[in-house]
Amino acid sequence: MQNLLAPGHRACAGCSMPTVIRLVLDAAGTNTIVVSPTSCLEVTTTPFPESAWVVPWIHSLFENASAVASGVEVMMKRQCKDTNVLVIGGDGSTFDIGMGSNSGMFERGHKVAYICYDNEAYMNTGVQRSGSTPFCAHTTTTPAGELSLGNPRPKKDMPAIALAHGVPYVATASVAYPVDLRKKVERALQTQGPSYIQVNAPCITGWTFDAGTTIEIARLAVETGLWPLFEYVNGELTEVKKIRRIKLVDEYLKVQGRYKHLYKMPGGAEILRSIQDIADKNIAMYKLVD
Amino acid sequence: MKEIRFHGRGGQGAVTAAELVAVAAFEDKKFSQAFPAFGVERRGAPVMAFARISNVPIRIRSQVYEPDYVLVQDVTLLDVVDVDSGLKSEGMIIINTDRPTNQLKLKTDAQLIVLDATRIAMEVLGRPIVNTTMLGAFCGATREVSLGSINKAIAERFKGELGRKNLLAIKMAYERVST
Amino acid sequence: MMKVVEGSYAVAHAAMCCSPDVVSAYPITPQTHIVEHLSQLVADGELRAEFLTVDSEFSALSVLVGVSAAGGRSYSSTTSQGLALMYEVLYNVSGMRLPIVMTVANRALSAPLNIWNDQQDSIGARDVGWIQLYSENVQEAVDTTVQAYKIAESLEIMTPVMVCMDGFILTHVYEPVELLDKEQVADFLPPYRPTDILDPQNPKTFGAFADPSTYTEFRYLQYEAHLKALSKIENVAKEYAEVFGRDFGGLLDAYQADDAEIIIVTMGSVVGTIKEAIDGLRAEGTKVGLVKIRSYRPFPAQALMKELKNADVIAVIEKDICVGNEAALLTDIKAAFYNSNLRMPIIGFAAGLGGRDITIKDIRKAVEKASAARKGIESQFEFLTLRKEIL
Amino acid sequence: MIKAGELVKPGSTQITKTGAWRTFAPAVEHNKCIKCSLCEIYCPESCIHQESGLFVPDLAYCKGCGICSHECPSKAIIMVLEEK
Repeated sequence: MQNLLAPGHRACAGCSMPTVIRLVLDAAGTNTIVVSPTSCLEVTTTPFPESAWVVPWIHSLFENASAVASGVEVMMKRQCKDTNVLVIGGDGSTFDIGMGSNSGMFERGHKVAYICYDNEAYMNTGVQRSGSTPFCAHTTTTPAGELSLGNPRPKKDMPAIALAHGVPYVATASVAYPVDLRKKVERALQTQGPSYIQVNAPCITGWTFDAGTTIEIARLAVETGLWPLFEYVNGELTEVKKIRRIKLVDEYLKVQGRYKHLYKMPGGAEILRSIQDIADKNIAMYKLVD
Repeated sequence: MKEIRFHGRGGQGAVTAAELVAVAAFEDKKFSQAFPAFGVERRGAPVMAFARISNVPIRIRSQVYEPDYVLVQDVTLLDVVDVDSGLKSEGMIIINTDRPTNQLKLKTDAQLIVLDATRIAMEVLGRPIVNTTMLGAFCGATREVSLGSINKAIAERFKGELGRKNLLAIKMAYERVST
Repeated sequence: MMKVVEGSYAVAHAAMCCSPDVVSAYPITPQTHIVEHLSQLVADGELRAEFLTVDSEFSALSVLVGVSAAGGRSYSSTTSQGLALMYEVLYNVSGMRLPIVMTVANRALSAPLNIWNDQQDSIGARDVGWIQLYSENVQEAVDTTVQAYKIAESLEIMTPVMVCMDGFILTHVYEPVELLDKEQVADFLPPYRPTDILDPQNPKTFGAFADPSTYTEFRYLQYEAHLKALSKIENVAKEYAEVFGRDFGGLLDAYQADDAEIIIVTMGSVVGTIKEAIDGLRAEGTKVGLVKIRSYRPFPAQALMKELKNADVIAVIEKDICVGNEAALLTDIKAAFYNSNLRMPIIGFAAGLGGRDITIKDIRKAVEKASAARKGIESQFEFLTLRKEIL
Repeated sequence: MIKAGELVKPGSTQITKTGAWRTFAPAVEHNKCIKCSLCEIYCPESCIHQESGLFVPDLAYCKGCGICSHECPSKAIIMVLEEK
């Protein structure tokens, strides 16, 4: 495996994000330029005067990575360079603040592969809710309390938004499935036009789970049906990762601190059942089980 | 320096008329300036544009308050706008109308020229767009810009058949006010 | 060749002559004509550039971040709310030392909504690290566009430039303009050759984050680049004058200022009207002069002091208001003079806000007040034309 | 030394030895290793490398997160409290 992300970066011990980046870069290779929004990724990999990035990398702002990448892509095309242009950003910039510039980049059809490492909250600022935060997860701005069972809204369906723009390659992936992730990055980079890959990326600090279990948590998200692995090419569902033995969401939820209130508080059991409903719906919709 | 104010309705080409005067004056080796009274007016609303012609470079950028000439492209504007406001008494106002002059209720002592530019425009262009026709009248009545230069400006702005028709409309208006 | 054209066309034509790789644009009045003309120039094959229609002004400038970092020359244009929406990117561009050139078609800010000219938009962005050059007429906006690239891209400066021109008054005026010759511009303006670009052959990290141990030095270097720009702006203007035969001043320009007792200081298109007013006042025996500020950032404090030192009184007329204090240029001039031995009264006027016309009569009023201030300042700042009846 | 305003060189975080963050260190029992390379793939620190066919963590950078140990299908890596 090529090491295109150098060690010495400042990500938390047990963070999945560097692994996601390593896998993405391994698939993309050195002829690649990466644009990143403000994020954990940015502050942990580029503390001046150091950088963990072995490929050219640029950070501008929180909400403009897609626009910056559009500019880079146009310049590559203009110079007849066949260089991969990637955005690698978190869910906050992808789902929320960067939505306008993402929409513009998608709609203008730039050949940019957008990789969202989705840790389901604003982790860089201390675990605040984002549009990606799942139903009833605890964050520091959707805390559990007498009148609250955590985030009251379901997770925003970002792949559907990308699909609605006519993005020709849209996929979900998981840090726990490196072969699948790499393959999807390769396909995204072969796509003539924009592509979007949303990678489940557990955050040890924000989700609170036992040290060493990062990848297992990500695997459980897939195995419970809460994070279906799919691929859309030109708007058609072309591939779904089947689950050999489906697990109950309980296995995934009970090992994470962000859901622990659901096991203690009145009304929690009902919420747990509706989270199971979300998984069941995914299982049916994507035919996750043969 | 001569200052001109154009009154029209949005879509009637008052701004284009001002621009064409500036282009023609420059063609006559004079300095010129043209600009709209910038607004958010839409098609049909009263609009204004201004032009200046001078033998020396023009520096002033304020609007025209005491014009030497006023061109009114639509007589109905007289009911809603003080078209002769600030018009110099030795100046001239040219109005597109078929109303008798005694019904125009102007306050100015300046010379009044009327012509039915709409009729000319309808005859020649087949549309009631009078801005170029009015330029013919302006040219004939004031001689501030030469007919040749106006024609050149028109030919550059409107190509082909449309340009030819506009030139004809200008010529008709020019002759009407000149005689 | 001199031609009567619209200001927006002239500036679009000038931008074209600078051969940008990419133009990005989001429509906003009164900037629209500039980018419309540019898109037509691209459509007609006269400008071989990529023209991107983006989702917002924020994205318009962000796209150029990518272009510039990838080694391209870029251009955009905006105004008012659009400039405000770019605010975050403005800091980012200057901090990353990307030599982007952007025309600001100066316009008032909402609320209340107003599309007409004043300069509150760019004045509000005076501290973002961009060089700001203001234009007196269309020709100056044209010439300054070319100069702006030369200043911005010189390796000791590497700082973005806003070319400010009054919205409508200059963008929508038709007047005689010497349109530039593309080859002549190419001779004057060397191709953009940055030392570092986004390049897989030589990978570099752009936009790393700097903690308290290094951030200050980044800002110091920007501050230093602006100091260097003071002479660069002068030199480029001189060089331009030699090649193109036109000179609108470097950091500033003066009119009838040598023996003037009262000197007006201002920026932008009102300069012309003030010159007219000065000629009238001079004919009546009032010794009035004008100093036009071309470069507002970097602020030409030394040059100003030199130009204003013999005046009895200084009257600043500007199209902005810093609510809560006074107006920007007034404060800057007073600040520049405080530690000098110059002690003439300096008074200021906010004028032309939201497109209010500034007439020769208004200028005369300001001069009268300035003249009276010689005997003692009554008010050091006021609104020049205030309709008290609707207050 | 890189001066302020200069661009950062690729991979330069390597000057920072994040191994100091560690409480537990991975210990590899190479005889149990099935060479699946999952430890190398999953390591967030890019610090497990093959050396003469053996997977070895670079303790200069290893933060001791334990992912390699947890994911090792043959339980060849155990986390041990480090004496410092």
